[in-house]
Amino acid sequence: MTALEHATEVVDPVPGTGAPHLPEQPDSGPEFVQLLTPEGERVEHPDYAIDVTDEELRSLYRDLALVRRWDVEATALQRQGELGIWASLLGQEAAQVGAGRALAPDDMAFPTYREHGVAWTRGVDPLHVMSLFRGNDMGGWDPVATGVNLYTVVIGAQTLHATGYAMGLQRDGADAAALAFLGDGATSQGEVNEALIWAASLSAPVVFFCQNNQYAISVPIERQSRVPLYQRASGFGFPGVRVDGNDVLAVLAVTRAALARAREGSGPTFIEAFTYRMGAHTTSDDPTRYRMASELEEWKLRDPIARLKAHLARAGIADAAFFDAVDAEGDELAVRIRTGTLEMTDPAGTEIFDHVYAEQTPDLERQRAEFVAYHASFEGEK
Amino acid sequence: MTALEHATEVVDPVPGTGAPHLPEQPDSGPEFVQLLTPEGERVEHPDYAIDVTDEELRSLYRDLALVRRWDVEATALQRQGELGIWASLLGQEAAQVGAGRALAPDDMAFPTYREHGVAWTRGVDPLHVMSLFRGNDMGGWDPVATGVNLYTVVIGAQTLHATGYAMGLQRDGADAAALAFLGDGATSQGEVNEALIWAASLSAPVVFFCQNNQYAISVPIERQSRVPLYQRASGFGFPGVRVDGNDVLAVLAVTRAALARAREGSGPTFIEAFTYRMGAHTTSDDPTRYRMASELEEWKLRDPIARLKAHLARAGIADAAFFDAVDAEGDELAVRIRTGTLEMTDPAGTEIFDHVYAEQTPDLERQRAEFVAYHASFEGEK
Amino acid sequence: MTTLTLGKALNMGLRKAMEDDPKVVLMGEDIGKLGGVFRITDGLQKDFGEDRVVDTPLAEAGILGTAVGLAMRGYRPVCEIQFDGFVFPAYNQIVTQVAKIHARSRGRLPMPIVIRIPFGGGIGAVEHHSESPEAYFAHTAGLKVVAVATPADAYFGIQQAIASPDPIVFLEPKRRYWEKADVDTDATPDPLFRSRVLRAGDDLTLLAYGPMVKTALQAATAAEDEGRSIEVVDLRTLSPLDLDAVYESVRRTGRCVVVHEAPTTLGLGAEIAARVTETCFHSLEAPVLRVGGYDTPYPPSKLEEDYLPDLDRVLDAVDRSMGF
Amino acid sequence: MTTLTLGKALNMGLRKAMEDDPKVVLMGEDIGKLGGVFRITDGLQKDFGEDRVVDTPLAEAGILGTAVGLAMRGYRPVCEIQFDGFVFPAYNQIVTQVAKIHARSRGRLPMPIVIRIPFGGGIGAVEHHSESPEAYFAHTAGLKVVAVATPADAYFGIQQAIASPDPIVFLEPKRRYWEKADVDTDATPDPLFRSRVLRAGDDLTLLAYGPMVKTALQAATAAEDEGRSIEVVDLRTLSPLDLDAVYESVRRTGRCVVVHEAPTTLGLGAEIAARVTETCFHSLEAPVLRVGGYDTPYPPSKLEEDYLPDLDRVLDAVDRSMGF
Ligand SMILES: Cc1ncc(C[n+]2csc(CCOP(=O)(O)OP(=O)(O)O)c2C)c(N)n1
Ligand SMILES: Cc1ncc(C[n+]2csc(CCOP(=O)(O)OP(=O)(O)O)c2C)c(N)n1
Ligand SMILES: [Mg+2]
Ligand SMILES: [Mg+2]
Repeated sequence: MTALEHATEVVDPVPGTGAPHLPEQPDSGPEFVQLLTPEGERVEHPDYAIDVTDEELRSLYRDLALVRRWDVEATALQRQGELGIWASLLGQEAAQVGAGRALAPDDMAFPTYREHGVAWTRGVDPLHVMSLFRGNDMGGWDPVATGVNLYTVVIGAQTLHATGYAMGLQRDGADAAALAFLGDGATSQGEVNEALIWAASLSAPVVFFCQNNQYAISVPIERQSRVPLYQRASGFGFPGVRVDGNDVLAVLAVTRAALARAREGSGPTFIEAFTYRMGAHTTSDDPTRYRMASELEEWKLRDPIARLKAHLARAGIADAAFFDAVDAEGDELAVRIRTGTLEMTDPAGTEIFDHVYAEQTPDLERQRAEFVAYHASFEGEK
Repeated sequence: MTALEHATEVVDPVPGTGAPHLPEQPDSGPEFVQLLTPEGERVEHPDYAIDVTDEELRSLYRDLALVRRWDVEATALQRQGELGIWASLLGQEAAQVGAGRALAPDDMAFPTYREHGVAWTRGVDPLHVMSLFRGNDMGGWDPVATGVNLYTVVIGAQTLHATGYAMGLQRDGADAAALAFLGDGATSQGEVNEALIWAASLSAPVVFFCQNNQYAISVPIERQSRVPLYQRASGFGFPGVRVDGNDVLAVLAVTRAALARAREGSGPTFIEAFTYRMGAHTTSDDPTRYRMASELEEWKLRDPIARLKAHLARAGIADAAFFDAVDAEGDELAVRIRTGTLEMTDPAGTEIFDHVYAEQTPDLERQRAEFVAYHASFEGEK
Repeated sequence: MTTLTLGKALNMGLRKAMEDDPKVVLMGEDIGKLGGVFRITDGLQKDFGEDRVVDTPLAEAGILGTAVGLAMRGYRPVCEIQFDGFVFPAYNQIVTQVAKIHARSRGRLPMPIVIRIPFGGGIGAVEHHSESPEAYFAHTAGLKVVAVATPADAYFGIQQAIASPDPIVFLEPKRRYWEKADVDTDATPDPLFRSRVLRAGDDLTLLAYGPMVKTALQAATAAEDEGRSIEVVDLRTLSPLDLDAVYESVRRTGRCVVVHEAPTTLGLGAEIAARVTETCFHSLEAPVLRVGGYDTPYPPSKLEEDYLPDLDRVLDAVDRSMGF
Repeated sequence: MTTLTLGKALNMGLRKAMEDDPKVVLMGEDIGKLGGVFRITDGLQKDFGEDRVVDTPLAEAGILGTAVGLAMRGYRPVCEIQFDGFVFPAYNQIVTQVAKIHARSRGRLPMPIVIRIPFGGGIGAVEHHSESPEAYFAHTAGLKVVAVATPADAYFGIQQAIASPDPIVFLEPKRRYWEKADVDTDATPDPLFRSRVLRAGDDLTLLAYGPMVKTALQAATAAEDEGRSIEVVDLRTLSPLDLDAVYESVRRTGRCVVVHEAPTTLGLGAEIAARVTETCFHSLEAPVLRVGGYDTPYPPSKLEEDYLPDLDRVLDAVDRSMGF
């Protein structure tokens, strides 16, 4: 037997069989970090301890519940024609809130287009996210002030930005790190792999946070990788870890440790948050075409919010009044989001020209002037 | 201690220290496949046995010696202004001949710009390689007839071609595999990593043969990877193996096994052939700017040809008459290459237009006609 | 004669091409079970299997790079790029490999690869989903570039492109996917690399392609009300350009306007203006005018109506041309 | 006043920029100990350290993508692409990110990134080492594109580009790296985004940039012998174009020829022809003519003399223009 026969164990060794997609669902073992079971029971992990106060636990619950409420409202607004599209985070609240809450003030997050939960934990105004999906702008928040980069739609491109930002932190001697978000599908992009290579080569203080939500639109994870994604990292020379992405405590603990490691100068970490996209890819998508309803049902049993709620209730950390208050706050938030969205004024046409360059060009100045004159020529007609 | 602290051991943990480059030089252990020591002694490897006849051994020696002679002649021709540039294979003969000789007739090789040794083993006429470096064409051989794709200069691009070709073999039910060559520097290209991903995902019959010659022009391997390159593969879900690239027997054995595995339908393998670029990157390069002479001296002790010669002589497989005959054959080859190169006729100007498309366009037909008419207008003047 | 949407016509054309030639392989993201985000490949994986309709990993360079290898092995890959703005990760493979391998190999390695790209704006989408990258490809020697505007051209054009021995960037006007027209699937189609006069006229020659063809026709109709007779040409092929009919037309009309969504600077209009001027210099009564997108990134969707050439902007250019 | 080669002028300009602003970081393949394959960064890593002159992994997307992150952090990355033909792996980052982030962030994230590209042919190299990709960038809104032709412009231009708040593709005519001229390093340079009349003339306006400027000047001298007075303009900035002086010139001469190495179709000449014709329509006595590379891949080096515009082809175009 040659060394080549010691092939790594793969998820689905038969290519192209078209077998029904059954994401493997690890729920224990040291390779899978979990601190809160789907039933809401606290468990320990040999490598990850976490000290959280009751106050913190309630506040984590509040974040999870509010971002879900936001998501529901946004989906409704899209259905009513008030948004062009919406990318739902349903099911991924724990991964996003856990990762977002792990960030220190000086850290910088580099989201994809789905990290509303991260944006929320950093204080980004939800309306600044809504304006993007409404088509008013490409994200209304200030990336520098909030520590959240604007959403990046081209899959994976932001992982290199995060790595370069981390190189900047390094040069500044800053006690901070960059947190790059990416999806399971994104791991197949060349640029993402280059980001891993650069981060390793330059020992950059960046953490790659991959939400493996099992799908890239319709394509199941098995098409991107036959082995668990977190294993990718070791071949590049840095640690990878798989965490229960529906367990906000585990995500918080693992991400905190990785960010601390990065800030200390020990280089990058790759985190695979094992989770599930409970909704459609976006409001334009129809998941019934490519996945079975039963799969969703199974994952509902692992709901990230239900499990924290069960824990809080069972451990007496929160009572019905608390949950009612959070619900009420959610409804207020929803109203604010709805009203704010409906009240948004459309951008001025001249916006097209005004931010292309820091130093405006004569060409664009002329095109802008022509645009203004052209539109003025219709004024009388209205 | 968290799991993150179990970081993989890295080659050079201190970034940017600018320490003198000392490539690590493994020469034993199960992670490094070697069948012939630098001193020319046959050793066994637990996973790789090889049965070679004396005849085969002599013929391997002949290949090594002849490609080196070719390389010397080409370098000289470049110095004399007869080639635009030459990319020397000096020091990498065993890696290339070993890999090339492992190929079965129906297999297809996808070289970079340096695999003259592979081309040689497949019967490509050296003059068809010389014409490229002379600037007559972009490779004069027939890739289909020889089973050697044309050289690809854009780093790494050919690894995807090889993977796609392997997908074709799969669809054809062919008992064949693709062999993709790449350098250590190339492993940093996104496209190369995509090739690994595709090969794994589609279980394509392709073998990636990486000649780690320690440098990408001036940049040492540590900049590309902090961990041995062969380890990259396992994170993608298939085996990686490191072989002594200066040991033609080990390279032959490992590549044969990997190709057999691919043909059997067991998917890709990544081979790291640990070797050294004993010459300059190309004739345009000046390695004294970035590496120490002592390094080269050390590697000379591992010379791929000397070790096989020592083995053949010591084991009585070849005598002085044999070595003299090979030398003489080399000199004849050199004469043929020199004469053939000098006798090449320059390509006709209309070649610019004639192969852009399979179906010529009216635009180019017109440009071609204008070109011909324009040049005809000077005829009288000469 | 069947009534088909442009999207359905493409779907049927792809099916026909796959039936006709077992070497045709479709590759792309989400083109299998989902049938593509625009459903252009709907049902094809079910009927032709996963080896011929490949849901690829999420990597566009990978799609084009493996297509090169498949082509070397005798296959005819048809690659779907999900949206115009996502073709750029594949740009290196397209420009340095797909476009060059025929020349590099002096014809020994044909590259019959079709790159399908839904292009253009007007669908209310987010960034990168509404772009018009055709000039990047038309400037690249070794590629051919076509843009279809009607269901019939879609149905036949995709088959002709697949049958062609050269690499073709096949541009589909995504906002017209749902528009219907009669298609005679038994007709003999026009050649792929030929422009087509859609409407005769004497006062001005109006050129468009892809999504702007409909706009150009509407403009011609509107201009008729003002007593102006506009000749409308659907360019159809962007590389090579087929301008003989255009030259003939401009020699009669003396005026020419080109419309496209892509940014005006170095858009197709620039090349056409240069060629028409060079060829018809003495016939021109006005410079060739261009109506294109502004030289800015494609704006957020609330601004796309302001950005995109429309009926009024075309008519405005017609007025300006007539005013010379 | 010092005599400098163009390459040395760039080296000195880079050094000056690094001294003036500690945020300037050079990134690229082999730019450290080796000083770059053309030695443009020679000695800089030794003097400024590995944090400011970064020998990167071999990955162009990585170079540009991390440059974006560094720029977000307040740095001014200067990225060297080793040869023109190797910019394409970075194309996605350049076109979808570098060019768009200022607009995406409505000005909150400036991208002061310089992309240095040695471009053009004539050096007897193998495939991908002699290309002229400028039109791809000039068609991309959000980028600025300049091409230098002389040691003085190289010395000042690289500093001006680095100081600019916008992303700039900085094209260096590689075959002129070894050509010398006097440079007054204390002079006040012309603005970066301005074309320059190099030679006055009355009969025809000849435009060039980068490596073709020298050829254009030689053509003007040769034409003088035949009694023709040619005005030569070095465009210097390809995006934005600065054509006011050109319009003024063409209004006088009535004739215009544009020269570049890039394939003619959709090369810069197309845009310039369209604009000049639109702006100077009534002054033109001949169509704007273009002398460019053929619409083919750059050929093997034995054929590059046939491929590249040279003195004779420029004079031929001058003759044709005068013949109208
Ligand atoms: C380069 C590129 N190609 C294609 C797309 C279209 N696209 C948008 S989301 C998506 C799937 C992404 O999957 P994944 O990375 O798993 O993230 P998820 O959407 O599941 O969060 C695709 C293909 C894109 N945005 N960018
Ligand atoms: C995409 C691309 N970028 C840059 C180059 C320029 N270049 C040619 S060879 C080389 C180094 C390659 O190193 P490696 O992969 O280790 O192969 P080796 O030359 O050592 O055999 C570089 C940077 C190129 N050919 N292609
Ligand atoms: Mg996903
Ligand atoms: Mg190397």
